[in-house]
Amino acid sequence: MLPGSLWMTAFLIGSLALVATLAFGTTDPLGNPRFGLNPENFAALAEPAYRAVMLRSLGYALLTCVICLVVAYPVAYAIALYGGRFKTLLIAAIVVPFFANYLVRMYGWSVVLSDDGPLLGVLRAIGLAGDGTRILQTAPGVVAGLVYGFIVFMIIPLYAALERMDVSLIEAGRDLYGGPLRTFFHVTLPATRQGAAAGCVLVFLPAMGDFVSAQLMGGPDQIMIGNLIQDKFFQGQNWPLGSALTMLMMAVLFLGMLGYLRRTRKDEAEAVR
Amino acid sequence: MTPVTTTTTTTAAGPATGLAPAVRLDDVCKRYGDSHAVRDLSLDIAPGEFFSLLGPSGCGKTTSLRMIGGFTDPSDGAILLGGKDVTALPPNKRDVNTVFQSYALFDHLSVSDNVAFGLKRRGVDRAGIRERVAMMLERVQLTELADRKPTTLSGGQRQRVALARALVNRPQVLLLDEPLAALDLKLRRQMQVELKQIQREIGITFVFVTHDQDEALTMSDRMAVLNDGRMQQCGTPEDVYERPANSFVASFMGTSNMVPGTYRDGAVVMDEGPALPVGPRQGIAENSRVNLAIRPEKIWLSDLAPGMARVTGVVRETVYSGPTTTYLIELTPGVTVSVLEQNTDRSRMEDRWSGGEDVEVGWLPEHCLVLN
Amino acid sequence: MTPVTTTTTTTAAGPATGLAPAVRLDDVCKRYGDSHAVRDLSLDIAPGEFFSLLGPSGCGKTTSLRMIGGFTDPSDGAILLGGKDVTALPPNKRDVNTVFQSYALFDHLSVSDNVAFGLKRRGVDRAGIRERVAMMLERVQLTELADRKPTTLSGGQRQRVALARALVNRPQVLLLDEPLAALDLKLRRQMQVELKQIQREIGITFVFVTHDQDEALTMSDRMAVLNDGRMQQCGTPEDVYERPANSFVASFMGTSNMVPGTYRDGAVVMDEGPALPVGPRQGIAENSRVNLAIRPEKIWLSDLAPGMARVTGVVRETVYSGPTTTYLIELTPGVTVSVLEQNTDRSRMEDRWSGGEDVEVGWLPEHCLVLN
Amino acid sequence: MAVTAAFFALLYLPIGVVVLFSFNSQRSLTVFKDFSLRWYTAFFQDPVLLESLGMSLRVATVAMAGSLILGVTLALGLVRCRNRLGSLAGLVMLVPLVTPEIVTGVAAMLLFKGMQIPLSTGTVMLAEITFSISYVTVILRSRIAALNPEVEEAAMDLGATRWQSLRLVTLPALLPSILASAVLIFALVFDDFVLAYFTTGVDPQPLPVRIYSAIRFGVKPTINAVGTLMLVGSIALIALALFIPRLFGRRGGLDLLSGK
Amino acid sequence: AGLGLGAAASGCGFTSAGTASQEANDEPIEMKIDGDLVYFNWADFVDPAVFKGFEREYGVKVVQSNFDSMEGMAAKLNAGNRYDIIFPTAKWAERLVQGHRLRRIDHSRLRNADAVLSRYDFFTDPWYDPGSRHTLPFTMYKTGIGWRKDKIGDELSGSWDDLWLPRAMGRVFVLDDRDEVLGLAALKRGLDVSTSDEDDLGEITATLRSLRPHLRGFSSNSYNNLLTGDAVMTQAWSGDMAAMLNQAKDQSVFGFEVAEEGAPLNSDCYAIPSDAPHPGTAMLFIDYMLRPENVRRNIEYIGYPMPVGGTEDTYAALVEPFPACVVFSGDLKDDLYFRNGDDRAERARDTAWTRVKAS
Ligand SMILES: Nc1ncnc2c1ncn2[C@@H]1O[C@H](COP(=O)(O)OP(=O)(O)OP(=O)(O)O)[C@@H](O)[C@H]1O
Ligand SMILES: Nc1ncnc2c1ncn2[C@@H]1O[C@H](COP(=O)(O)OP(=O)(O)OP(=O)(O)O)[C@@H](O)[C@H]1O
Ligand SMILES: [Mg+2]
Ligand SMILES: [Mg+2]
Repeated sequence: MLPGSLWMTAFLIGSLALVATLAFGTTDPLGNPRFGLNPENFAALAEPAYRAVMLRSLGYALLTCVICLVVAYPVAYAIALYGGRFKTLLIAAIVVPFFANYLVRMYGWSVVLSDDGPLLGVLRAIGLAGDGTRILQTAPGVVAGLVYGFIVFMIIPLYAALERMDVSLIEAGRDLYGGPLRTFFHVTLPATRQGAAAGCVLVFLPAMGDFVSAQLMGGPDQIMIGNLIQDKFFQGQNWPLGSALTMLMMAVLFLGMLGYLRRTRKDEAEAVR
Repeated sequence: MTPVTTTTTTTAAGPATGLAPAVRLDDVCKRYGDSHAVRDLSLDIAPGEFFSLLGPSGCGKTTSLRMIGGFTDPSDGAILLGGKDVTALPPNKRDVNTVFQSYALFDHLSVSDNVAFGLKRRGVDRAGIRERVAMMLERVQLTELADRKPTTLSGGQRQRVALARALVNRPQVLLLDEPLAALDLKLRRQMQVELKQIQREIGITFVFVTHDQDEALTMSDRMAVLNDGRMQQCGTPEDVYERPANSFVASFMGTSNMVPGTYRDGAVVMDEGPALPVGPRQGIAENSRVNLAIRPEKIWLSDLAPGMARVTGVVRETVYSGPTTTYLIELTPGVTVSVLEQNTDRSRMEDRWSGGEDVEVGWLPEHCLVLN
Repeated sequence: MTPVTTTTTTTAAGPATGLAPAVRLDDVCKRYGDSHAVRDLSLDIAPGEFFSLLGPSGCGKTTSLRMIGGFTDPSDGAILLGGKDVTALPPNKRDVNTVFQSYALFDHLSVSDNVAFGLKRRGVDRAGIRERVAMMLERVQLTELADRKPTTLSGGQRQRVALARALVNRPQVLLLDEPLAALDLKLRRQMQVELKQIQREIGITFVFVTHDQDEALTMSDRMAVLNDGRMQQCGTPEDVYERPANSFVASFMGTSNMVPGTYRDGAVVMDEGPALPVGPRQGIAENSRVNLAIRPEKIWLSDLAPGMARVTGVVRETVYSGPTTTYLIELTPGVTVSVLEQNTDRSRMEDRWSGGEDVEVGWLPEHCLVLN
Repeated sequence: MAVTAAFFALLYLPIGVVVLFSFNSQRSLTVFKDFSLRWYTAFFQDPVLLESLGMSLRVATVAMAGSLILGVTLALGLVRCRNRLGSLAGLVMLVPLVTPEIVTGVAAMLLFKGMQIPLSTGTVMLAEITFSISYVTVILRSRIAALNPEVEEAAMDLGATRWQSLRLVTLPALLPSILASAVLIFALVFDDFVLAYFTTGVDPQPLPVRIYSAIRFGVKPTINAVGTLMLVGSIALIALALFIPRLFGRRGGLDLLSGK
Repeated sequence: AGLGLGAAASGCGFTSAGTASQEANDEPIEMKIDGDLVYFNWADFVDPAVFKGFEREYGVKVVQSNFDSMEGMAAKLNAGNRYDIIFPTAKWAERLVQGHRLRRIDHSRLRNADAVLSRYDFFTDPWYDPGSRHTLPFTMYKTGIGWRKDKIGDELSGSWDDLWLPRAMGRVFVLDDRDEVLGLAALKRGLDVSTSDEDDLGEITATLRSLRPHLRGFSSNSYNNLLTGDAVMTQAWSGDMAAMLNQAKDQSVFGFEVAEEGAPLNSDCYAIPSDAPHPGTAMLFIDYMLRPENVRRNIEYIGYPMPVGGTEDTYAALVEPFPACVVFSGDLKDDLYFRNGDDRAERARDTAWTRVKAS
């Protein structure tokens, strides 16, 4: 236990501390970081462009969460309640592709979404899309990419929650004069809210930091915070500013996480009281 | 097991009242694929009755209850509630409520919101809801806990919430699927008393599923014993325990001693022992092989009365268990009966046998059952 | 509850034998922080005894057992096995084995490998292992299942594996921590019989933990009742049930009716009722407030004998439960006793009371307990 | 139901596209001409890609072994050590799971430089091990917590020493989870590019890093072939991970993936 | 603790790795095999056959790594990775030269250096490497506009204004590259391509903002976008356009022009880091790469012209449909190169780029 945890702690804390320190530094022309106490990078974050991108990323990540929830719920529900003995197989079928190389998957998805890709082809054929319609390099394209990238993180916790849920809860809802829809909204959904919350966190975090989706499927108006961070590290050699951006993003994520932890703590505390 | 004997009334009619039965099952069947979960079940349950469905695991108790509640559609037959055919209605349209085995409480709602759930769905106004919920919580002694979440309650409290949630809707019939199965013995006894008391006070018909014979015997007004999807017997606890319709019911309802022998001249002749008078029995052929069944508490060990069947045996084992002592007595080699004796009088008990003594046992002929 | 009364032998000596006791606890204490799990426990368990530790949840049963097994170190006192002080030895050096409540089977090993585990650790040669495992499996009727994995077994079978795994090592003492708690009632009864039978055949000392009074009464040679870390009483089942040392034991061991009154002149005078003769009692002050405790099965409803204490009461409720019927009888307003009567004789029973009748009840003075 | 069907269709479509075009006889990525193995041949004749493949396999193997050893001991320690330090360590464990990859990559590189460790295959392995430990630990912790502590006591009761009971009872009981997480780690590390990108030295680069460089500047069909091969490999491995617990007669390897 | 650790790290580890004294860098490199070649370049930028030939001829292995940006390359060098041969752009070559990070390359020792220097005298004393002491040019290229003739017509006006063409609206890509994008606006407005003047940058940003509605994206994968039809017009490097030709089903639908206001110019260089483990092999490799037959092969493979006398016809033939791709020696002018600025200048340009890209 000891060597493992010492190494982990040193490595993680050390490396994150380095990022934090670097955010106050500068670089030499060759990109070597110079440490210092230089608030300039954080001052630079005041640039309205960053706020716009940060807000956009938040928006995309939230939208991704919502879409994932709306799509994943029926899928998880169908599998958990009607999957019978194929349950495990079906869930495995969902999970397995997500362990294929992320880049290859996203690249394949971008081909599917491309102007003369199969998806638009089908949509045009059934008249849902006109000739000029396109998905790539639009906001829906980026969100579609994020959804494709991370939906599995929504399905698994939802499935687990639905699977664990006592089916007689639904029956109790019906028994107490609820129609099918009311029972869903008043009983099933609240009973699985923890799964949904866990799923949202698991989707939100990586979606917020992602840069591949915006790179492959976004246009000029779809730049996300991840792309800017990547730019700072890969172009213009501005690691300190990149670090500062990273700190900003982590602060935003951390606030979100804190809220989530609070909630689950509270739920747990209630459960044991 | 053997099918229903002819002595049982197939449509088990409730006590003769002028009212329509609260629940009537009319030749109800439920098939799953090739197998029958419930076959030709007909049953009348009178308003205000505490009616139990009893039987071993898989005999179709839950299925029957679910058909009454509307969660499972019968393959055949009709279900009437208060004289009205409800066979085709969904659960939310039936005037019955269910207490589920798992309680199925809504963990995201407080106790009072759980109880209010059904009233809200039926559009009762807010003041009405508040009042009825408060009254109900009072009755089940949960007023203190009204704002707690169900996850923070004990098993007994959870059960009371489930009960309140169902009863507050004042259904015609309350269905209970083994509501006590999850509780430990002590709590269970306590809950049995409470449940019975509430039923008596409120006067609603209870249909109660259990696989515990003691529970069914102590709580029910009437009960039906099921096996393998078929009704075996329906009647009061005494009917069922003292006059079982067939050997399945006899052995399912508590311990029975079985003494093999040959039926001859109004007596069962043991293979290597005496003839035990049982009186004339209908439906038993002369000279046929039979089992004489007799309950351990019906065998006497002392003060034998005249007219009793008597046999001598050897005391093989004595098991003291506080209020009672059980003796294992070997009548002939291989035929052992257990005899239950209440420890009424310690002075008598103390000089009882510890094993090996000869003893004379006896019973009244009317207490024994002759089974093919 | 009240502490140990002076009438109890504090070092509960086993039956007088020349041998060293199989287990001796010498003033053993276990503290967790400020709280005591076990206090000053002294106990001798004779070789070959079936000894039970009984008590409510949290009274320190498991802790005591774990100290004997070596899984928990006592804070104070000494533990001797077969006369040898083992207080400081780890579990693997003690000649005792444990059957855990969860069975704690090794799921990745087959049944026979589970059973062989202890022998392998002790370096028994392969042939010896094979033979002893086979014999043991034979004894617990698991030979057929030798190659199965424990996960595929039923609860009863798993329990037998756990038993075999411990017994094959021929320990001096076998410790069992509520081995039956997880089973349902029916299986539990069956397992009780099997367990007792195996113990009798093998002759190993069993130390058996349970919180079920019936179980302890029917199975034990001797038993100790614990409460709140202290021993309350130690003796045979009859000692403990019929002559409880204090009111805790009296109420913990089954139902007791408590009749409040004043002790005067060798009788308990009920507040608004007659004086109930109980004979002279040591340690009870004249004119003190007492409870008269009497077991439901010790109260007679008919054929009252001379010398009995007699009271009249009103039958308030009759609960039929097959072998027995319980009557609730109100003696004076607010004082109700329950009376258990074996349903020996149906003809008598049928014309018994259904409620409201006056009735005379009686009991032998020596059956009642006077408790402060 | 319709949603589920559509979901599965869309889930597999992109993967299907990659696989399909890997068999295209033409260079085109939009028009499928004829079936051909030309890009596979090209891959197997490209020493650079093959070297990268070898490198990836080596890194994944070592990272798997290393993170297993450390992760298992860590998980055992964490479950048993219930004090404040333990819960702190448990929290640290979650950091890599919630930090954007690009940050961990940069941070790792900076750290190596700060410690004056030259980047090499070794540093890739070290970094991958560090970040994989979290997965192993998170997966195993819940398993260990679910293990009945009485089982280890039973082993000691039957004469096993502490170490023997760990070796003979606890580890075998964890074996399915250990194997499953091993496979999982292998697949994750094998597919990782961000961390690897930042920490590789002058040795041949791991395959995903090469794929990334290629995708940024336009995809050559060879990459489709490589992608297909990696896909098949990963899927086989993950399927194995999911079904390993089954081999041991236990349900649900799936909760492995959710880490719960 | 974190801060302390960071500071400690800066104390020990972050001094530039591989800095060597000027004298050490000036020491002549003996051209001989001193180990396998550790090669670091853009992915797929040398014909594999050429590598094979080198390995066969000299009996060494080529250990390949790739970068996907100059910053990535620098990061690896800074991290202490030791390569024998790297290929920086002009701007980065200057930084490396000024940081004393490159070994001196003695042209007299290279048999084939003459073909470069005698024909392209720009490279005898380029701005980024006075006296060409540390580098030799590898490729050169211009930035122009590629378009689809079948979608928006055969002829364009030959100005950066073409990007604003209404008929291409919404289907235009520009490179995902700070200098190139700022540069095109600067050229359009007649400003210095490397300007960091606040007013200039303000003007540039405004210009580019007006372009944004026309854009479909920033992408360095420009020729692919043209191929797939996602783009009808794109800012593109000449070499990429040339490389596209052999992937096109119908070459005639593509066009490439360089703007009359001026086209940014760039070149990649051969360079040997000062901490190269096998500089001798690297010298041999440069010399081998400069052999005309290898140059021709590489030209055909990657589509970029190389400043080696005698190979011009090969390139001209290759880019016959895109004559604008050809870089003549007369095209090589200092002011068309992106130049390094000081720290403040770089930051100003960076901010401008962020505004353009992210607004
Ligand atoms: N959905 C179903 N599909 C197939 N068979 C079923 C289904 N539900 C119940 N059965 C079968 O019907 C029979 C009766 O089941 P039921 O649940 O009513 O038994 P039960 O008496 O409630 O038993 P228990 O005491 O175990 O709850 C069983 O054999 C069961 O296997
Ligand atoms: N590890 C421990 N740390 C602190 N307190 C403990 C610990 N183990 C037991 N206790 C306390 O010691 C007391 C006795 O516990 P023990 O487990 O022996 O009870 P028990 O009689 O076995 O109860 P049960 O019937 O519930 O198993 C309890 O109050 C318990 O809370
Ligand atoms: Mg049931
Ligand atoms: Mg215990």
